[in-house]
Amino acid sequence: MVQKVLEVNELKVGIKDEGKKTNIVNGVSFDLYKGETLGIVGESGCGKSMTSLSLMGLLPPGVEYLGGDVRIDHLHFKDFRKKDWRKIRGKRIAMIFQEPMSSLNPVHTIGNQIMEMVLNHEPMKKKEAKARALEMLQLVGIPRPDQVLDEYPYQLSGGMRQRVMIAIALSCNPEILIADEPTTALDVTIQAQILELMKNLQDQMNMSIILITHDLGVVAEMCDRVIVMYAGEIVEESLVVELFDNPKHPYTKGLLASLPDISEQKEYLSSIPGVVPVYGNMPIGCRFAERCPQAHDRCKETPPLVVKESGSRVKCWLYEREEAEVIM
Amino acid sequence: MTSVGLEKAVPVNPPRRPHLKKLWRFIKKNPVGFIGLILVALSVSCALFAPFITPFDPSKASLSSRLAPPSWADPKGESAFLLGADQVGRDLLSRIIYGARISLMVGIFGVLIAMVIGTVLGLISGYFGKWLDDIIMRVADIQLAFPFILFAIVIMSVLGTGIWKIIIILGLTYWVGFARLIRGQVISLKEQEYIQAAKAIGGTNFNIIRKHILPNVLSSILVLGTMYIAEFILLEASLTFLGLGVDPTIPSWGGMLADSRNYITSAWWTAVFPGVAIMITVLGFNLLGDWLRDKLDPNMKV
Amino acid sequence: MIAYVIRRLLHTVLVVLGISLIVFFSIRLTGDPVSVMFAAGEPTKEAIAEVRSNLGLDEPLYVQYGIFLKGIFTFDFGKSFRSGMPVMELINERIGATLALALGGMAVAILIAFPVGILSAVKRDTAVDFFGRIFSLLGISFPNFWLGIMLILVFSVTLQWLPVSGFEGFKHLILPSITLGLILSGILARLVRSSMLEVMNQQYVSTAKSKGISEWKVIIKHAFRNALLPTVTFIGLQFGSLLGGTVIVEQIFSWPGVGRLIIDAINQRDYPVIQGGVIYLAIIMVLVNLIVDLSYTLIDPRVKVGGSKS
Amino acid sequence: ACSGGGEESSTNEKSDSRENPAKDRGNEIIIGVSGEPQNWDPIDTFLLDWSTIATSVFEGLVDRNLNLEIQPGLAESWEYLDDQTLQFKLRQGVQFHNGEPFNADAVKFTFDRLLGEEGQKGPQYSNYTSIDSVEVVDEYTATFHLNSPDPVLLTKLAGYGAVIVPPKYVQEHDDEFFNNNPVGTGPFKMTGYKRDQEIVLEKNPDYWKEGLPKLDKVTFKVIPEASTRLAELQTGNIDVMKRVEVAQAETVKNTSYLELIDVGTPTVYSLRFDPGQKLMDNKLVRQAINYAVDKQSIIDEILSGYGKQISTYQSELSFGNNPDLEPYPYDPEKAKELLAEAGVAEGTVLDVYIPGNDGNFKEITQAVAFYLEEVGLKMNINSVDNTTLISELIPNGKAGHMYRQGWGGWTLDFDNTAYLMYHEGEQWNPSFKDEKVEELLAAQRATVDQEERKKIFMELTELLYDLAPELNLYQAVDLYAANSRLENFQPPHDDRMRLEEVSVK
Amino acid sequence: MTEQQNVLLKVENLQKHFPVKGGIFGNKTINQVKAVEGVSFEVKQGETFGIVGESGCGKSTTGRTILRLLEPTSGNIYFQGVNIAEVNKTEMRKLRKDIQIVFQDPFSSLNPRMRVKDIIEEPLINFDVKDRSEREKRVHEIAEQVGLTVDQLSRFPHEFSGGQRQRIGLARALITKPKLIIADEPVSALDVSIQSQVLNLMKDLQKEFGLTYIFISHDLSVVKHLCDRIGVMYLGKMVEVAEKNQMYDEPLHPYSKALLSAHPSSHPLKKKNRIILKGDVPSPSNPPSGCTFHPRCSSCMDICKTEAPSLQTVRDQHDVSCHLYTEVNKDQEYLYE
Ligand SMILES: Nc1ncnc2c1ncn2[C@@H]1O[C@H](COP(=O)(O)OP(=O)(O)OP(=O)(O)O)[C@@H](O)[C@H]1O
Ligand SMILES: Nc1ncnc2c1ncn2[C@@H]1O[C@H](COP(=O)(O)OP(=O)(O)OP(=O)(O)O)[C@@H](O)[C@H]1O
Ligand SMILES: [Mg+2]
Ligand SMILES: [Mg+2]
Ligand code: NI
Repeated sequence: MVQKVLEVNELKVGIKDEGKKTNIVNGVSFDLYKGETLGIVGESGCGKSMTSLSLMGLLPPGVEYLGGDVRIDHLHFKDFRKKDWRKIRGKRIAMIFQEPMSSLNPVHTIGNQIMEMVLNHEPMKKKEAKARALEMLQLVGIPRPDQVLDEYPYQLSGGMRQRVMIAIALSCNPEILIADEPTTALDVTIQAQILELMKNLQDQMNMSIILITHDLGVVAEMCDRVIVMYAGEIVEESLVVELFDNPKHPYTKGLLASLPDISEQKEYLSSIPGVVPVYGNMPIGCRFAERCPQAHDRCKETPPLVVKESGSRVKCWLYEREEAEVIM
Repeated sequence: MTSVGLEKAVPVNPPRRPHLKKLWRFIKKNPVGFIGLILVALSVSCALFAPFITPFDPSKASLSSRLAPPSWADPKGESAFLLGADQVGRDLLSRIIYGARISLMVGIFGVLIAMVIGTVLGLISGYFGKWLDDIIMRVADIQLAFPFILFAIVIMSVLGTGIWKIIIILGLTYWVGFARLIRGQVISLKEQEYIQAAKAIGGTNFNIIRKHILPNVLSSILVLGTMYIAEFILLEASLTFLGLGVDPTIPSWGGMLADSRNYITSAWWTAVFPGVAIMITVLGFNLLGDWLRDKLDPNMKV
Repeated sequence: MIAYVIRRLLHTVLVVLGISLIVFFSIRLTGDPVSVMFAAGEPTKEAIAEVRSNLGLDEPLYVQYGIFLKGIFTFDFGKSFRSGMPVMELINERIGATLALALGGMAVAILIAFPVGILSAVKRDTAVDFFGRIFSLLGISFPNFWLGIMLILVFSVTLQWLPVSGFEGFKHLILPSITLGLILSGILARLVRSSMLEVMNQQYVSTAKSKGISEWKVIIKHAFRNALLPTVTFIGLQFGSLLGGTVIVEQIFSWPGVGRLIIDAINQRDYPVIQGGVIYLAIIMVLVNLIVDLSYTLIDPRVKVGGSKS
Repeated sequence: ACSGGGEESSTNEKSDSRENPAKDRGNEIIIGVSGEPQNWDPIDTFLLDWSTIATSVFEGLVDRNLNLEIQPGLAESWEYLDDQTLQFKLRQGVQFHNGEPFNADAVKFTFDRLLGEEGQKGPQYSNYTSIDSVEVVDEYTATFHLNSPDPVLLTKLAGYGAVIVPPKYVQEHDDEFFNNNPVGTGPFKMTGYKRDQEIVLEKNPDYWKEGLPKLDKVTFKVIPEASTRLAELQTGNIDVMKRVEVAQAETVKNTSYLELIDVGTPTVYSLRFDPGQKLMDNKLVRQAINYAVDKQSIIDEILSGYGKQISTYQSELSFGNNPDLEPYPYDPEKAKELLAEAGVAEGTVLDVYIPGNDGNFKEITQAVAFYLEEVGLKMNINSVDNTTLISELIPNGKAGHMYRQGWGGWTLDFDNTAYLMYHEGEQWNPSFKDEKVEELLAAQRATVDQEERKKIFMELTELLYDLAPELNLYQAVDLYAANSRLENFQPPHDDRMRLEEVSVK
Repeated sequence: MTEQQNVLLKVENLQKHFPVKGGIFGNKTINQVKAVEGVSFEVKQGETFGIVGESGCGKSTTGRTILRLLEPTSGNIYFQGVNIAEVNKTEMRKLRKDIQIVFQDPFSSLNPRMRVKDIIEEPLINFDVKDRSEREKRVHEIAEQVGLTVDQLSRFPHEFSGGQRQRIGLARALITKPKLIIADEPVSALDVSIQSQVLNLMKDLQKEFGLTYIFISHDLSVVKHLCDRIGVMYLGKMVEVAEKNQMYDEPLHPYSKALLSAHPSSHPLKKKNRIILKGDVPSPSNPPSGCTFHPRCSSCMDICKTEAPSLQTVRDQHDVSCHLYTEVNKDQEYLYE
């Protein structure tokens, strides 16, 4: 079996307001294997970013861990202390963010920002670090890298900045790269460049990628396995081809159907009625039930996450009977 | 940013709580704002209810009780005044209570004048830009570079003296702060799509400013206003210190403080209690302003 | 860049012209210097008229203004009615004291405000934040003369740690600087706090944290550096007006600064000194602002000359 | 000296008995003053601040001693050759600080300068216009030729403008240099001057008075704020504090190593009426106000007794003061009667203008307001910028019904005050007019016979007493505080500090 | 769509340059951002004209210039025969009744401090519908049509989701019964599940009101879904205009080809051969010489570096601006594949 590099168990993240807890990520469990690309898709606000940030201990102020545990290699994070995170950040897990425009510090040079990462984790002289930075810039295909080293982020285009972010993230050879919507802010032609680059680098470095996106097209291009999230929960997990060919959860189905297809022509797109429920006012039971065309009485109870023989999982009462094993 | 907005989409219906509990929640969440509120409320109620709560007539001078110490600190036990008496034998407590009127008046009306002038000019400058902006900003520069005290003397010799003149002086000096703040905000607001949209649906400039721009700069105007109120109260004191204050019979904190500066060692109460009154109010308004800013607009720059 | 500087200097000229007009005509509304000179003695009407004409005050206003204007461009503001000294020399004599006080006040303000502001922002909504903010506001809650006198009473008279007043050595600078600095620090700390809060929410702070570097390094190197920009603007503006004189602090501490020179001149209606002083200060203020704007380019590489972000 | 009041504080125990912090300073003293003139040229100034310091540097032909008596200065003697000719015999062997000899040429030069182009730029010139020319008779004899008889000339020659300056020095250097580096014949020479900070005087070893001065060095520190000045005194950084505020008197008295010294001054304070205003043109109203106010209480309470009642607008030090006139007694009933007689309605409002920077007077005005309220008059107090008040409001009759005016009468002769205050058309007299007063004013100027003049002044003061052109409040008492290490320090009545006799323990 | 359809809007050689000010007085234009550099196209009554292109290529500027929210630098814009570019401000204000715009960002395009009903009502006030009840009636009508309920009308924008906000924006645009709506990326900020709701709504409304749309987007699949004809913009220029299917099946311009191929596939197994373009979009203030696309173009010829091609009809209803299709090269059939 392939090596497991990350194990997330019943992760709960939320806000505490005068003792009242609101879960933003509500018991998410998944594994990540060496060398694979795991996609996480879902609508805006469903908790994708919070999930990924919680894997790095970067939750924004006010948002806290409320339960669960994370295993990275043999490190076990249970009480999520600040110090522990610092050991893995950058070295084991690296991250790139959605906004290439604002993820680089505007007042430091590109070179310094890469070197900072290197120097922090490896006992190196400044000169060596600089050489490494240059190397990284070359690796991510930045033209005239020696000049770019001394330039500031504002002097680069969005695509180039995202490459720099990738360079920073990869400069210490992390085992896991979390990419939170790395191309959403970019143009299609640039997106194509970046995705291509990430694929190539993954092959070279044999790392695992968690790719967060809301673009099913990107998932189709990039991922091996996909997790679909809805309102803070995983509703479906399966291999990518399986997901597109044979989606199981009604939400996944609706999502795929509402996508305009460049190769097909429909007069109307099918759409999922209603809106995503809000935290603090979550429906009891299945969170998708209000919008689900196949909802029935049982949906008033929280459905189990059913693991199917193909290895895929789905959280819906419709699949209860086929269950092989019920977790939870 | 999208998700944050969405979060508010459905109104949450909290179970009806008793008011006290709500208050407690507010206090726990905003201790700073609460303290500010209490302090401001204290001085505002002094100002409003002065005639009902003062133990003595604040302008009733009596040379025999000149500089009588606070009753609790009087070794002879003769003093009838809780906080002592001032240089002409008036009850300090009563004067401090009445002083709230003048100090708040200076603060509030001064700020109103500055606010109105600054807002109008700032809106014009920011919205129309070009030469209007240039002119208004140069005038602002000139105003800034012109020494405040000279300005005060000039205004006073042209208009005469009195509390309203001080208010006018403060208003005419401090409009610049409002104008600059608002100009900056308008310039960035102008780029907002809803302003473009307002144009696209045929709005006239006046309507766009009135309906779309003004309401959106209001919160920062308010915040700056509270801070200026605090500053104006202190400025009134400084003006009195420099001999440009109000009629000394009118009880104003600044005046009391400035006039008692030589008594700090011999009759400390004349200098300390008005100082405390100023501190409480100024601190109150500053805390209130701080809280308002955090509440209304976390990105506001001073 | 050069064009920008020249443009700003031209603005300065406009501002200076505006101020010259206002100063010139407005002080003439407020009383007559010769009457002031004759506050004692034998001020017969003839004597007053004589002195007026000797001082050139009986010329038509436009002629006087013309002379003044010409003076501005040759940096010759005439001679003080009171001391007979060239105005420029009077100002130059004092600019050192003024500068020392302004720098001292700024230094105190920064020393207090930066740590308090940063801590307040980092520990937002905790007790540290609460007390930090109250503390920084205390400084602006007292009139400056009151604060100054109190400081003297406590530190000089009672404790005898520091000299009372005067402009002699470093020790003399401490109390006035604290008086000024406390007042400034309140506003500055508040500004630092709010810009820190803003910056701490930026993505690049998360990026920095994701590199695994220590929290304080993130705060200082990444967050604070970016929060500096609005702070520098404020410091610049304040510095400009500090040079313009903090009359009251100067008076309390017998500090021979420009502010006192001008207020004395105002009290004496010493026209040349008022006019010259105000213009001089206006120029300094505009120049300081220009320098502040130019310094943005050092702090924030995004800023092109002209103060706008690219 | 004749102190103006000041009840001796009954207790001699001092609550603050710290050790004298200034005890080791040596044979020099430091004096804290509130201001300095910025210009040491005697003809350019009228400031008391000038005289406080420059009296030690410059000397005139005649001099006033600490008791204000006229005595020989640089002139050993003088005599009136006729009403318009005055001859001086000069002291011999006197040198200016720069070594220049003092002689009749210097006298002539001084007055030519004062009356010439240079002098006409300053305010002193107008005091001496009765001098037509100065004639050098021989090296040590100078004769003054006058245009008209001037009864107060000798007094004036003891004034600032008439101090003798060194001719060569002044001619060799430009005006600006002399402004900053004064040279005279006085007991001290100025060796250091930092504008608005400090003035250093050092002993003039060649001073003509044997054995004087006793001090080696005197430093004046400029400390405008009274609280700061007191703090400097308490901490021993200065030995003498000029202008102690009444409010501070207690603190000084309570400090073991400090002494409070009070001295009566020629300066008088009043709230002057503007008879150009309705109401104030009525003598009854003016008198009523004088009756209505309890001046003694004000002096006792607000000034802690450091002040003295006056009957007319002059001090007891002034030539022309009428000792027989009793100040208006405090009689509110009488005041009410008079007001009723004048038909003044209850609650009539009077506009009062006072300078905002005089804390004491603010309190006094409020007390006055309190007394007037008792008789049915209301006061609307306008506290304004002092300079605006004196240079704009008062001369133009825009200072309301009453305004504060303080007047020193520097010649110590009622002529100066009375002429400027009551002669029609003067700068300080916007509207007072009385035929009889004009007559008497002219008459006293026409003679140099002091007895004659005195008689005229007695008549004039009686007349003015009745006309009551002002609410006369008090003659000021100056408070000085000195470190107890000083010996022989006697504060001047007129701000002109005499330091040659001062020494330290 | 048939030939006889009336042309509703005709844009001729539209240019919009943003001056970059400089000089001593700040009034000298030292440089220009050529955001729109000679764009021409026609929009017919009732059709949906799509404009696609990368960020910064001038799509929004084109849209806003048509509404005169930005003053055009030069060129003509005929709307129903009236040249919008030349009318004065008051007339323009009236014309805005007929041309409306829907913005990309549903969050910043609604005034956060106004109630929804006031937002929707505002155009009526601007266009002098004096009667209050009349206005209210129309607000209710239009709200219903875009799928908002009456009780939602008294809420504030922040209480709505993105999709709902876009509905509010549409309602505001529609209430004056305009003929033309410029939709500037109306769905790019929305989630897919919401996006489809809005797209469907737009289609419905078009049918109901006989609307004409100019639909600006960078999402090729959305454009394909909604539009009848499509223009591809690159660096301020229209490089290709064609009927939808032609554009998607046989794009002519090398840039269009790259753009289409870069679009992510809709199925993991349908991965296609990508043309990955080199480099970034050049800056419009300093565009490359000749054909502005030449530095990134794989079929770049010598002429492309010096001479700018013009938009020419090379096929029925298919215009392209590329030297590959000028006379010289026209016979090279292979280009058409
Ligand atoms: N700092 C915060 N404090 C409180 N709640 C937050 C905070 N940041 C995000 N949330 C809430 O957490 C929920 C999940 O947010 P998250 O950013 O993980 O969504 P997402 O799936 O990444 O969405 P998107 O596609 O828009 O990035 C949202 O409902 C959001 O309102
Ligand atoms: N007000 C303006 N001042 C100066 N330049 C501008 C202005 N507005 C737009 N530009 C520039 O004009 C060019 C075209 O901008 P435009 O907004 O039209 O692009 P777009 O195609 O709509 O891009 P996007 O897809 O990002 O919305 C850009 O380079 C932009 O920087
Ligand atoms: Mg996210
Ligand atoms: Mg756009
Ligand atoms: Ni005596």
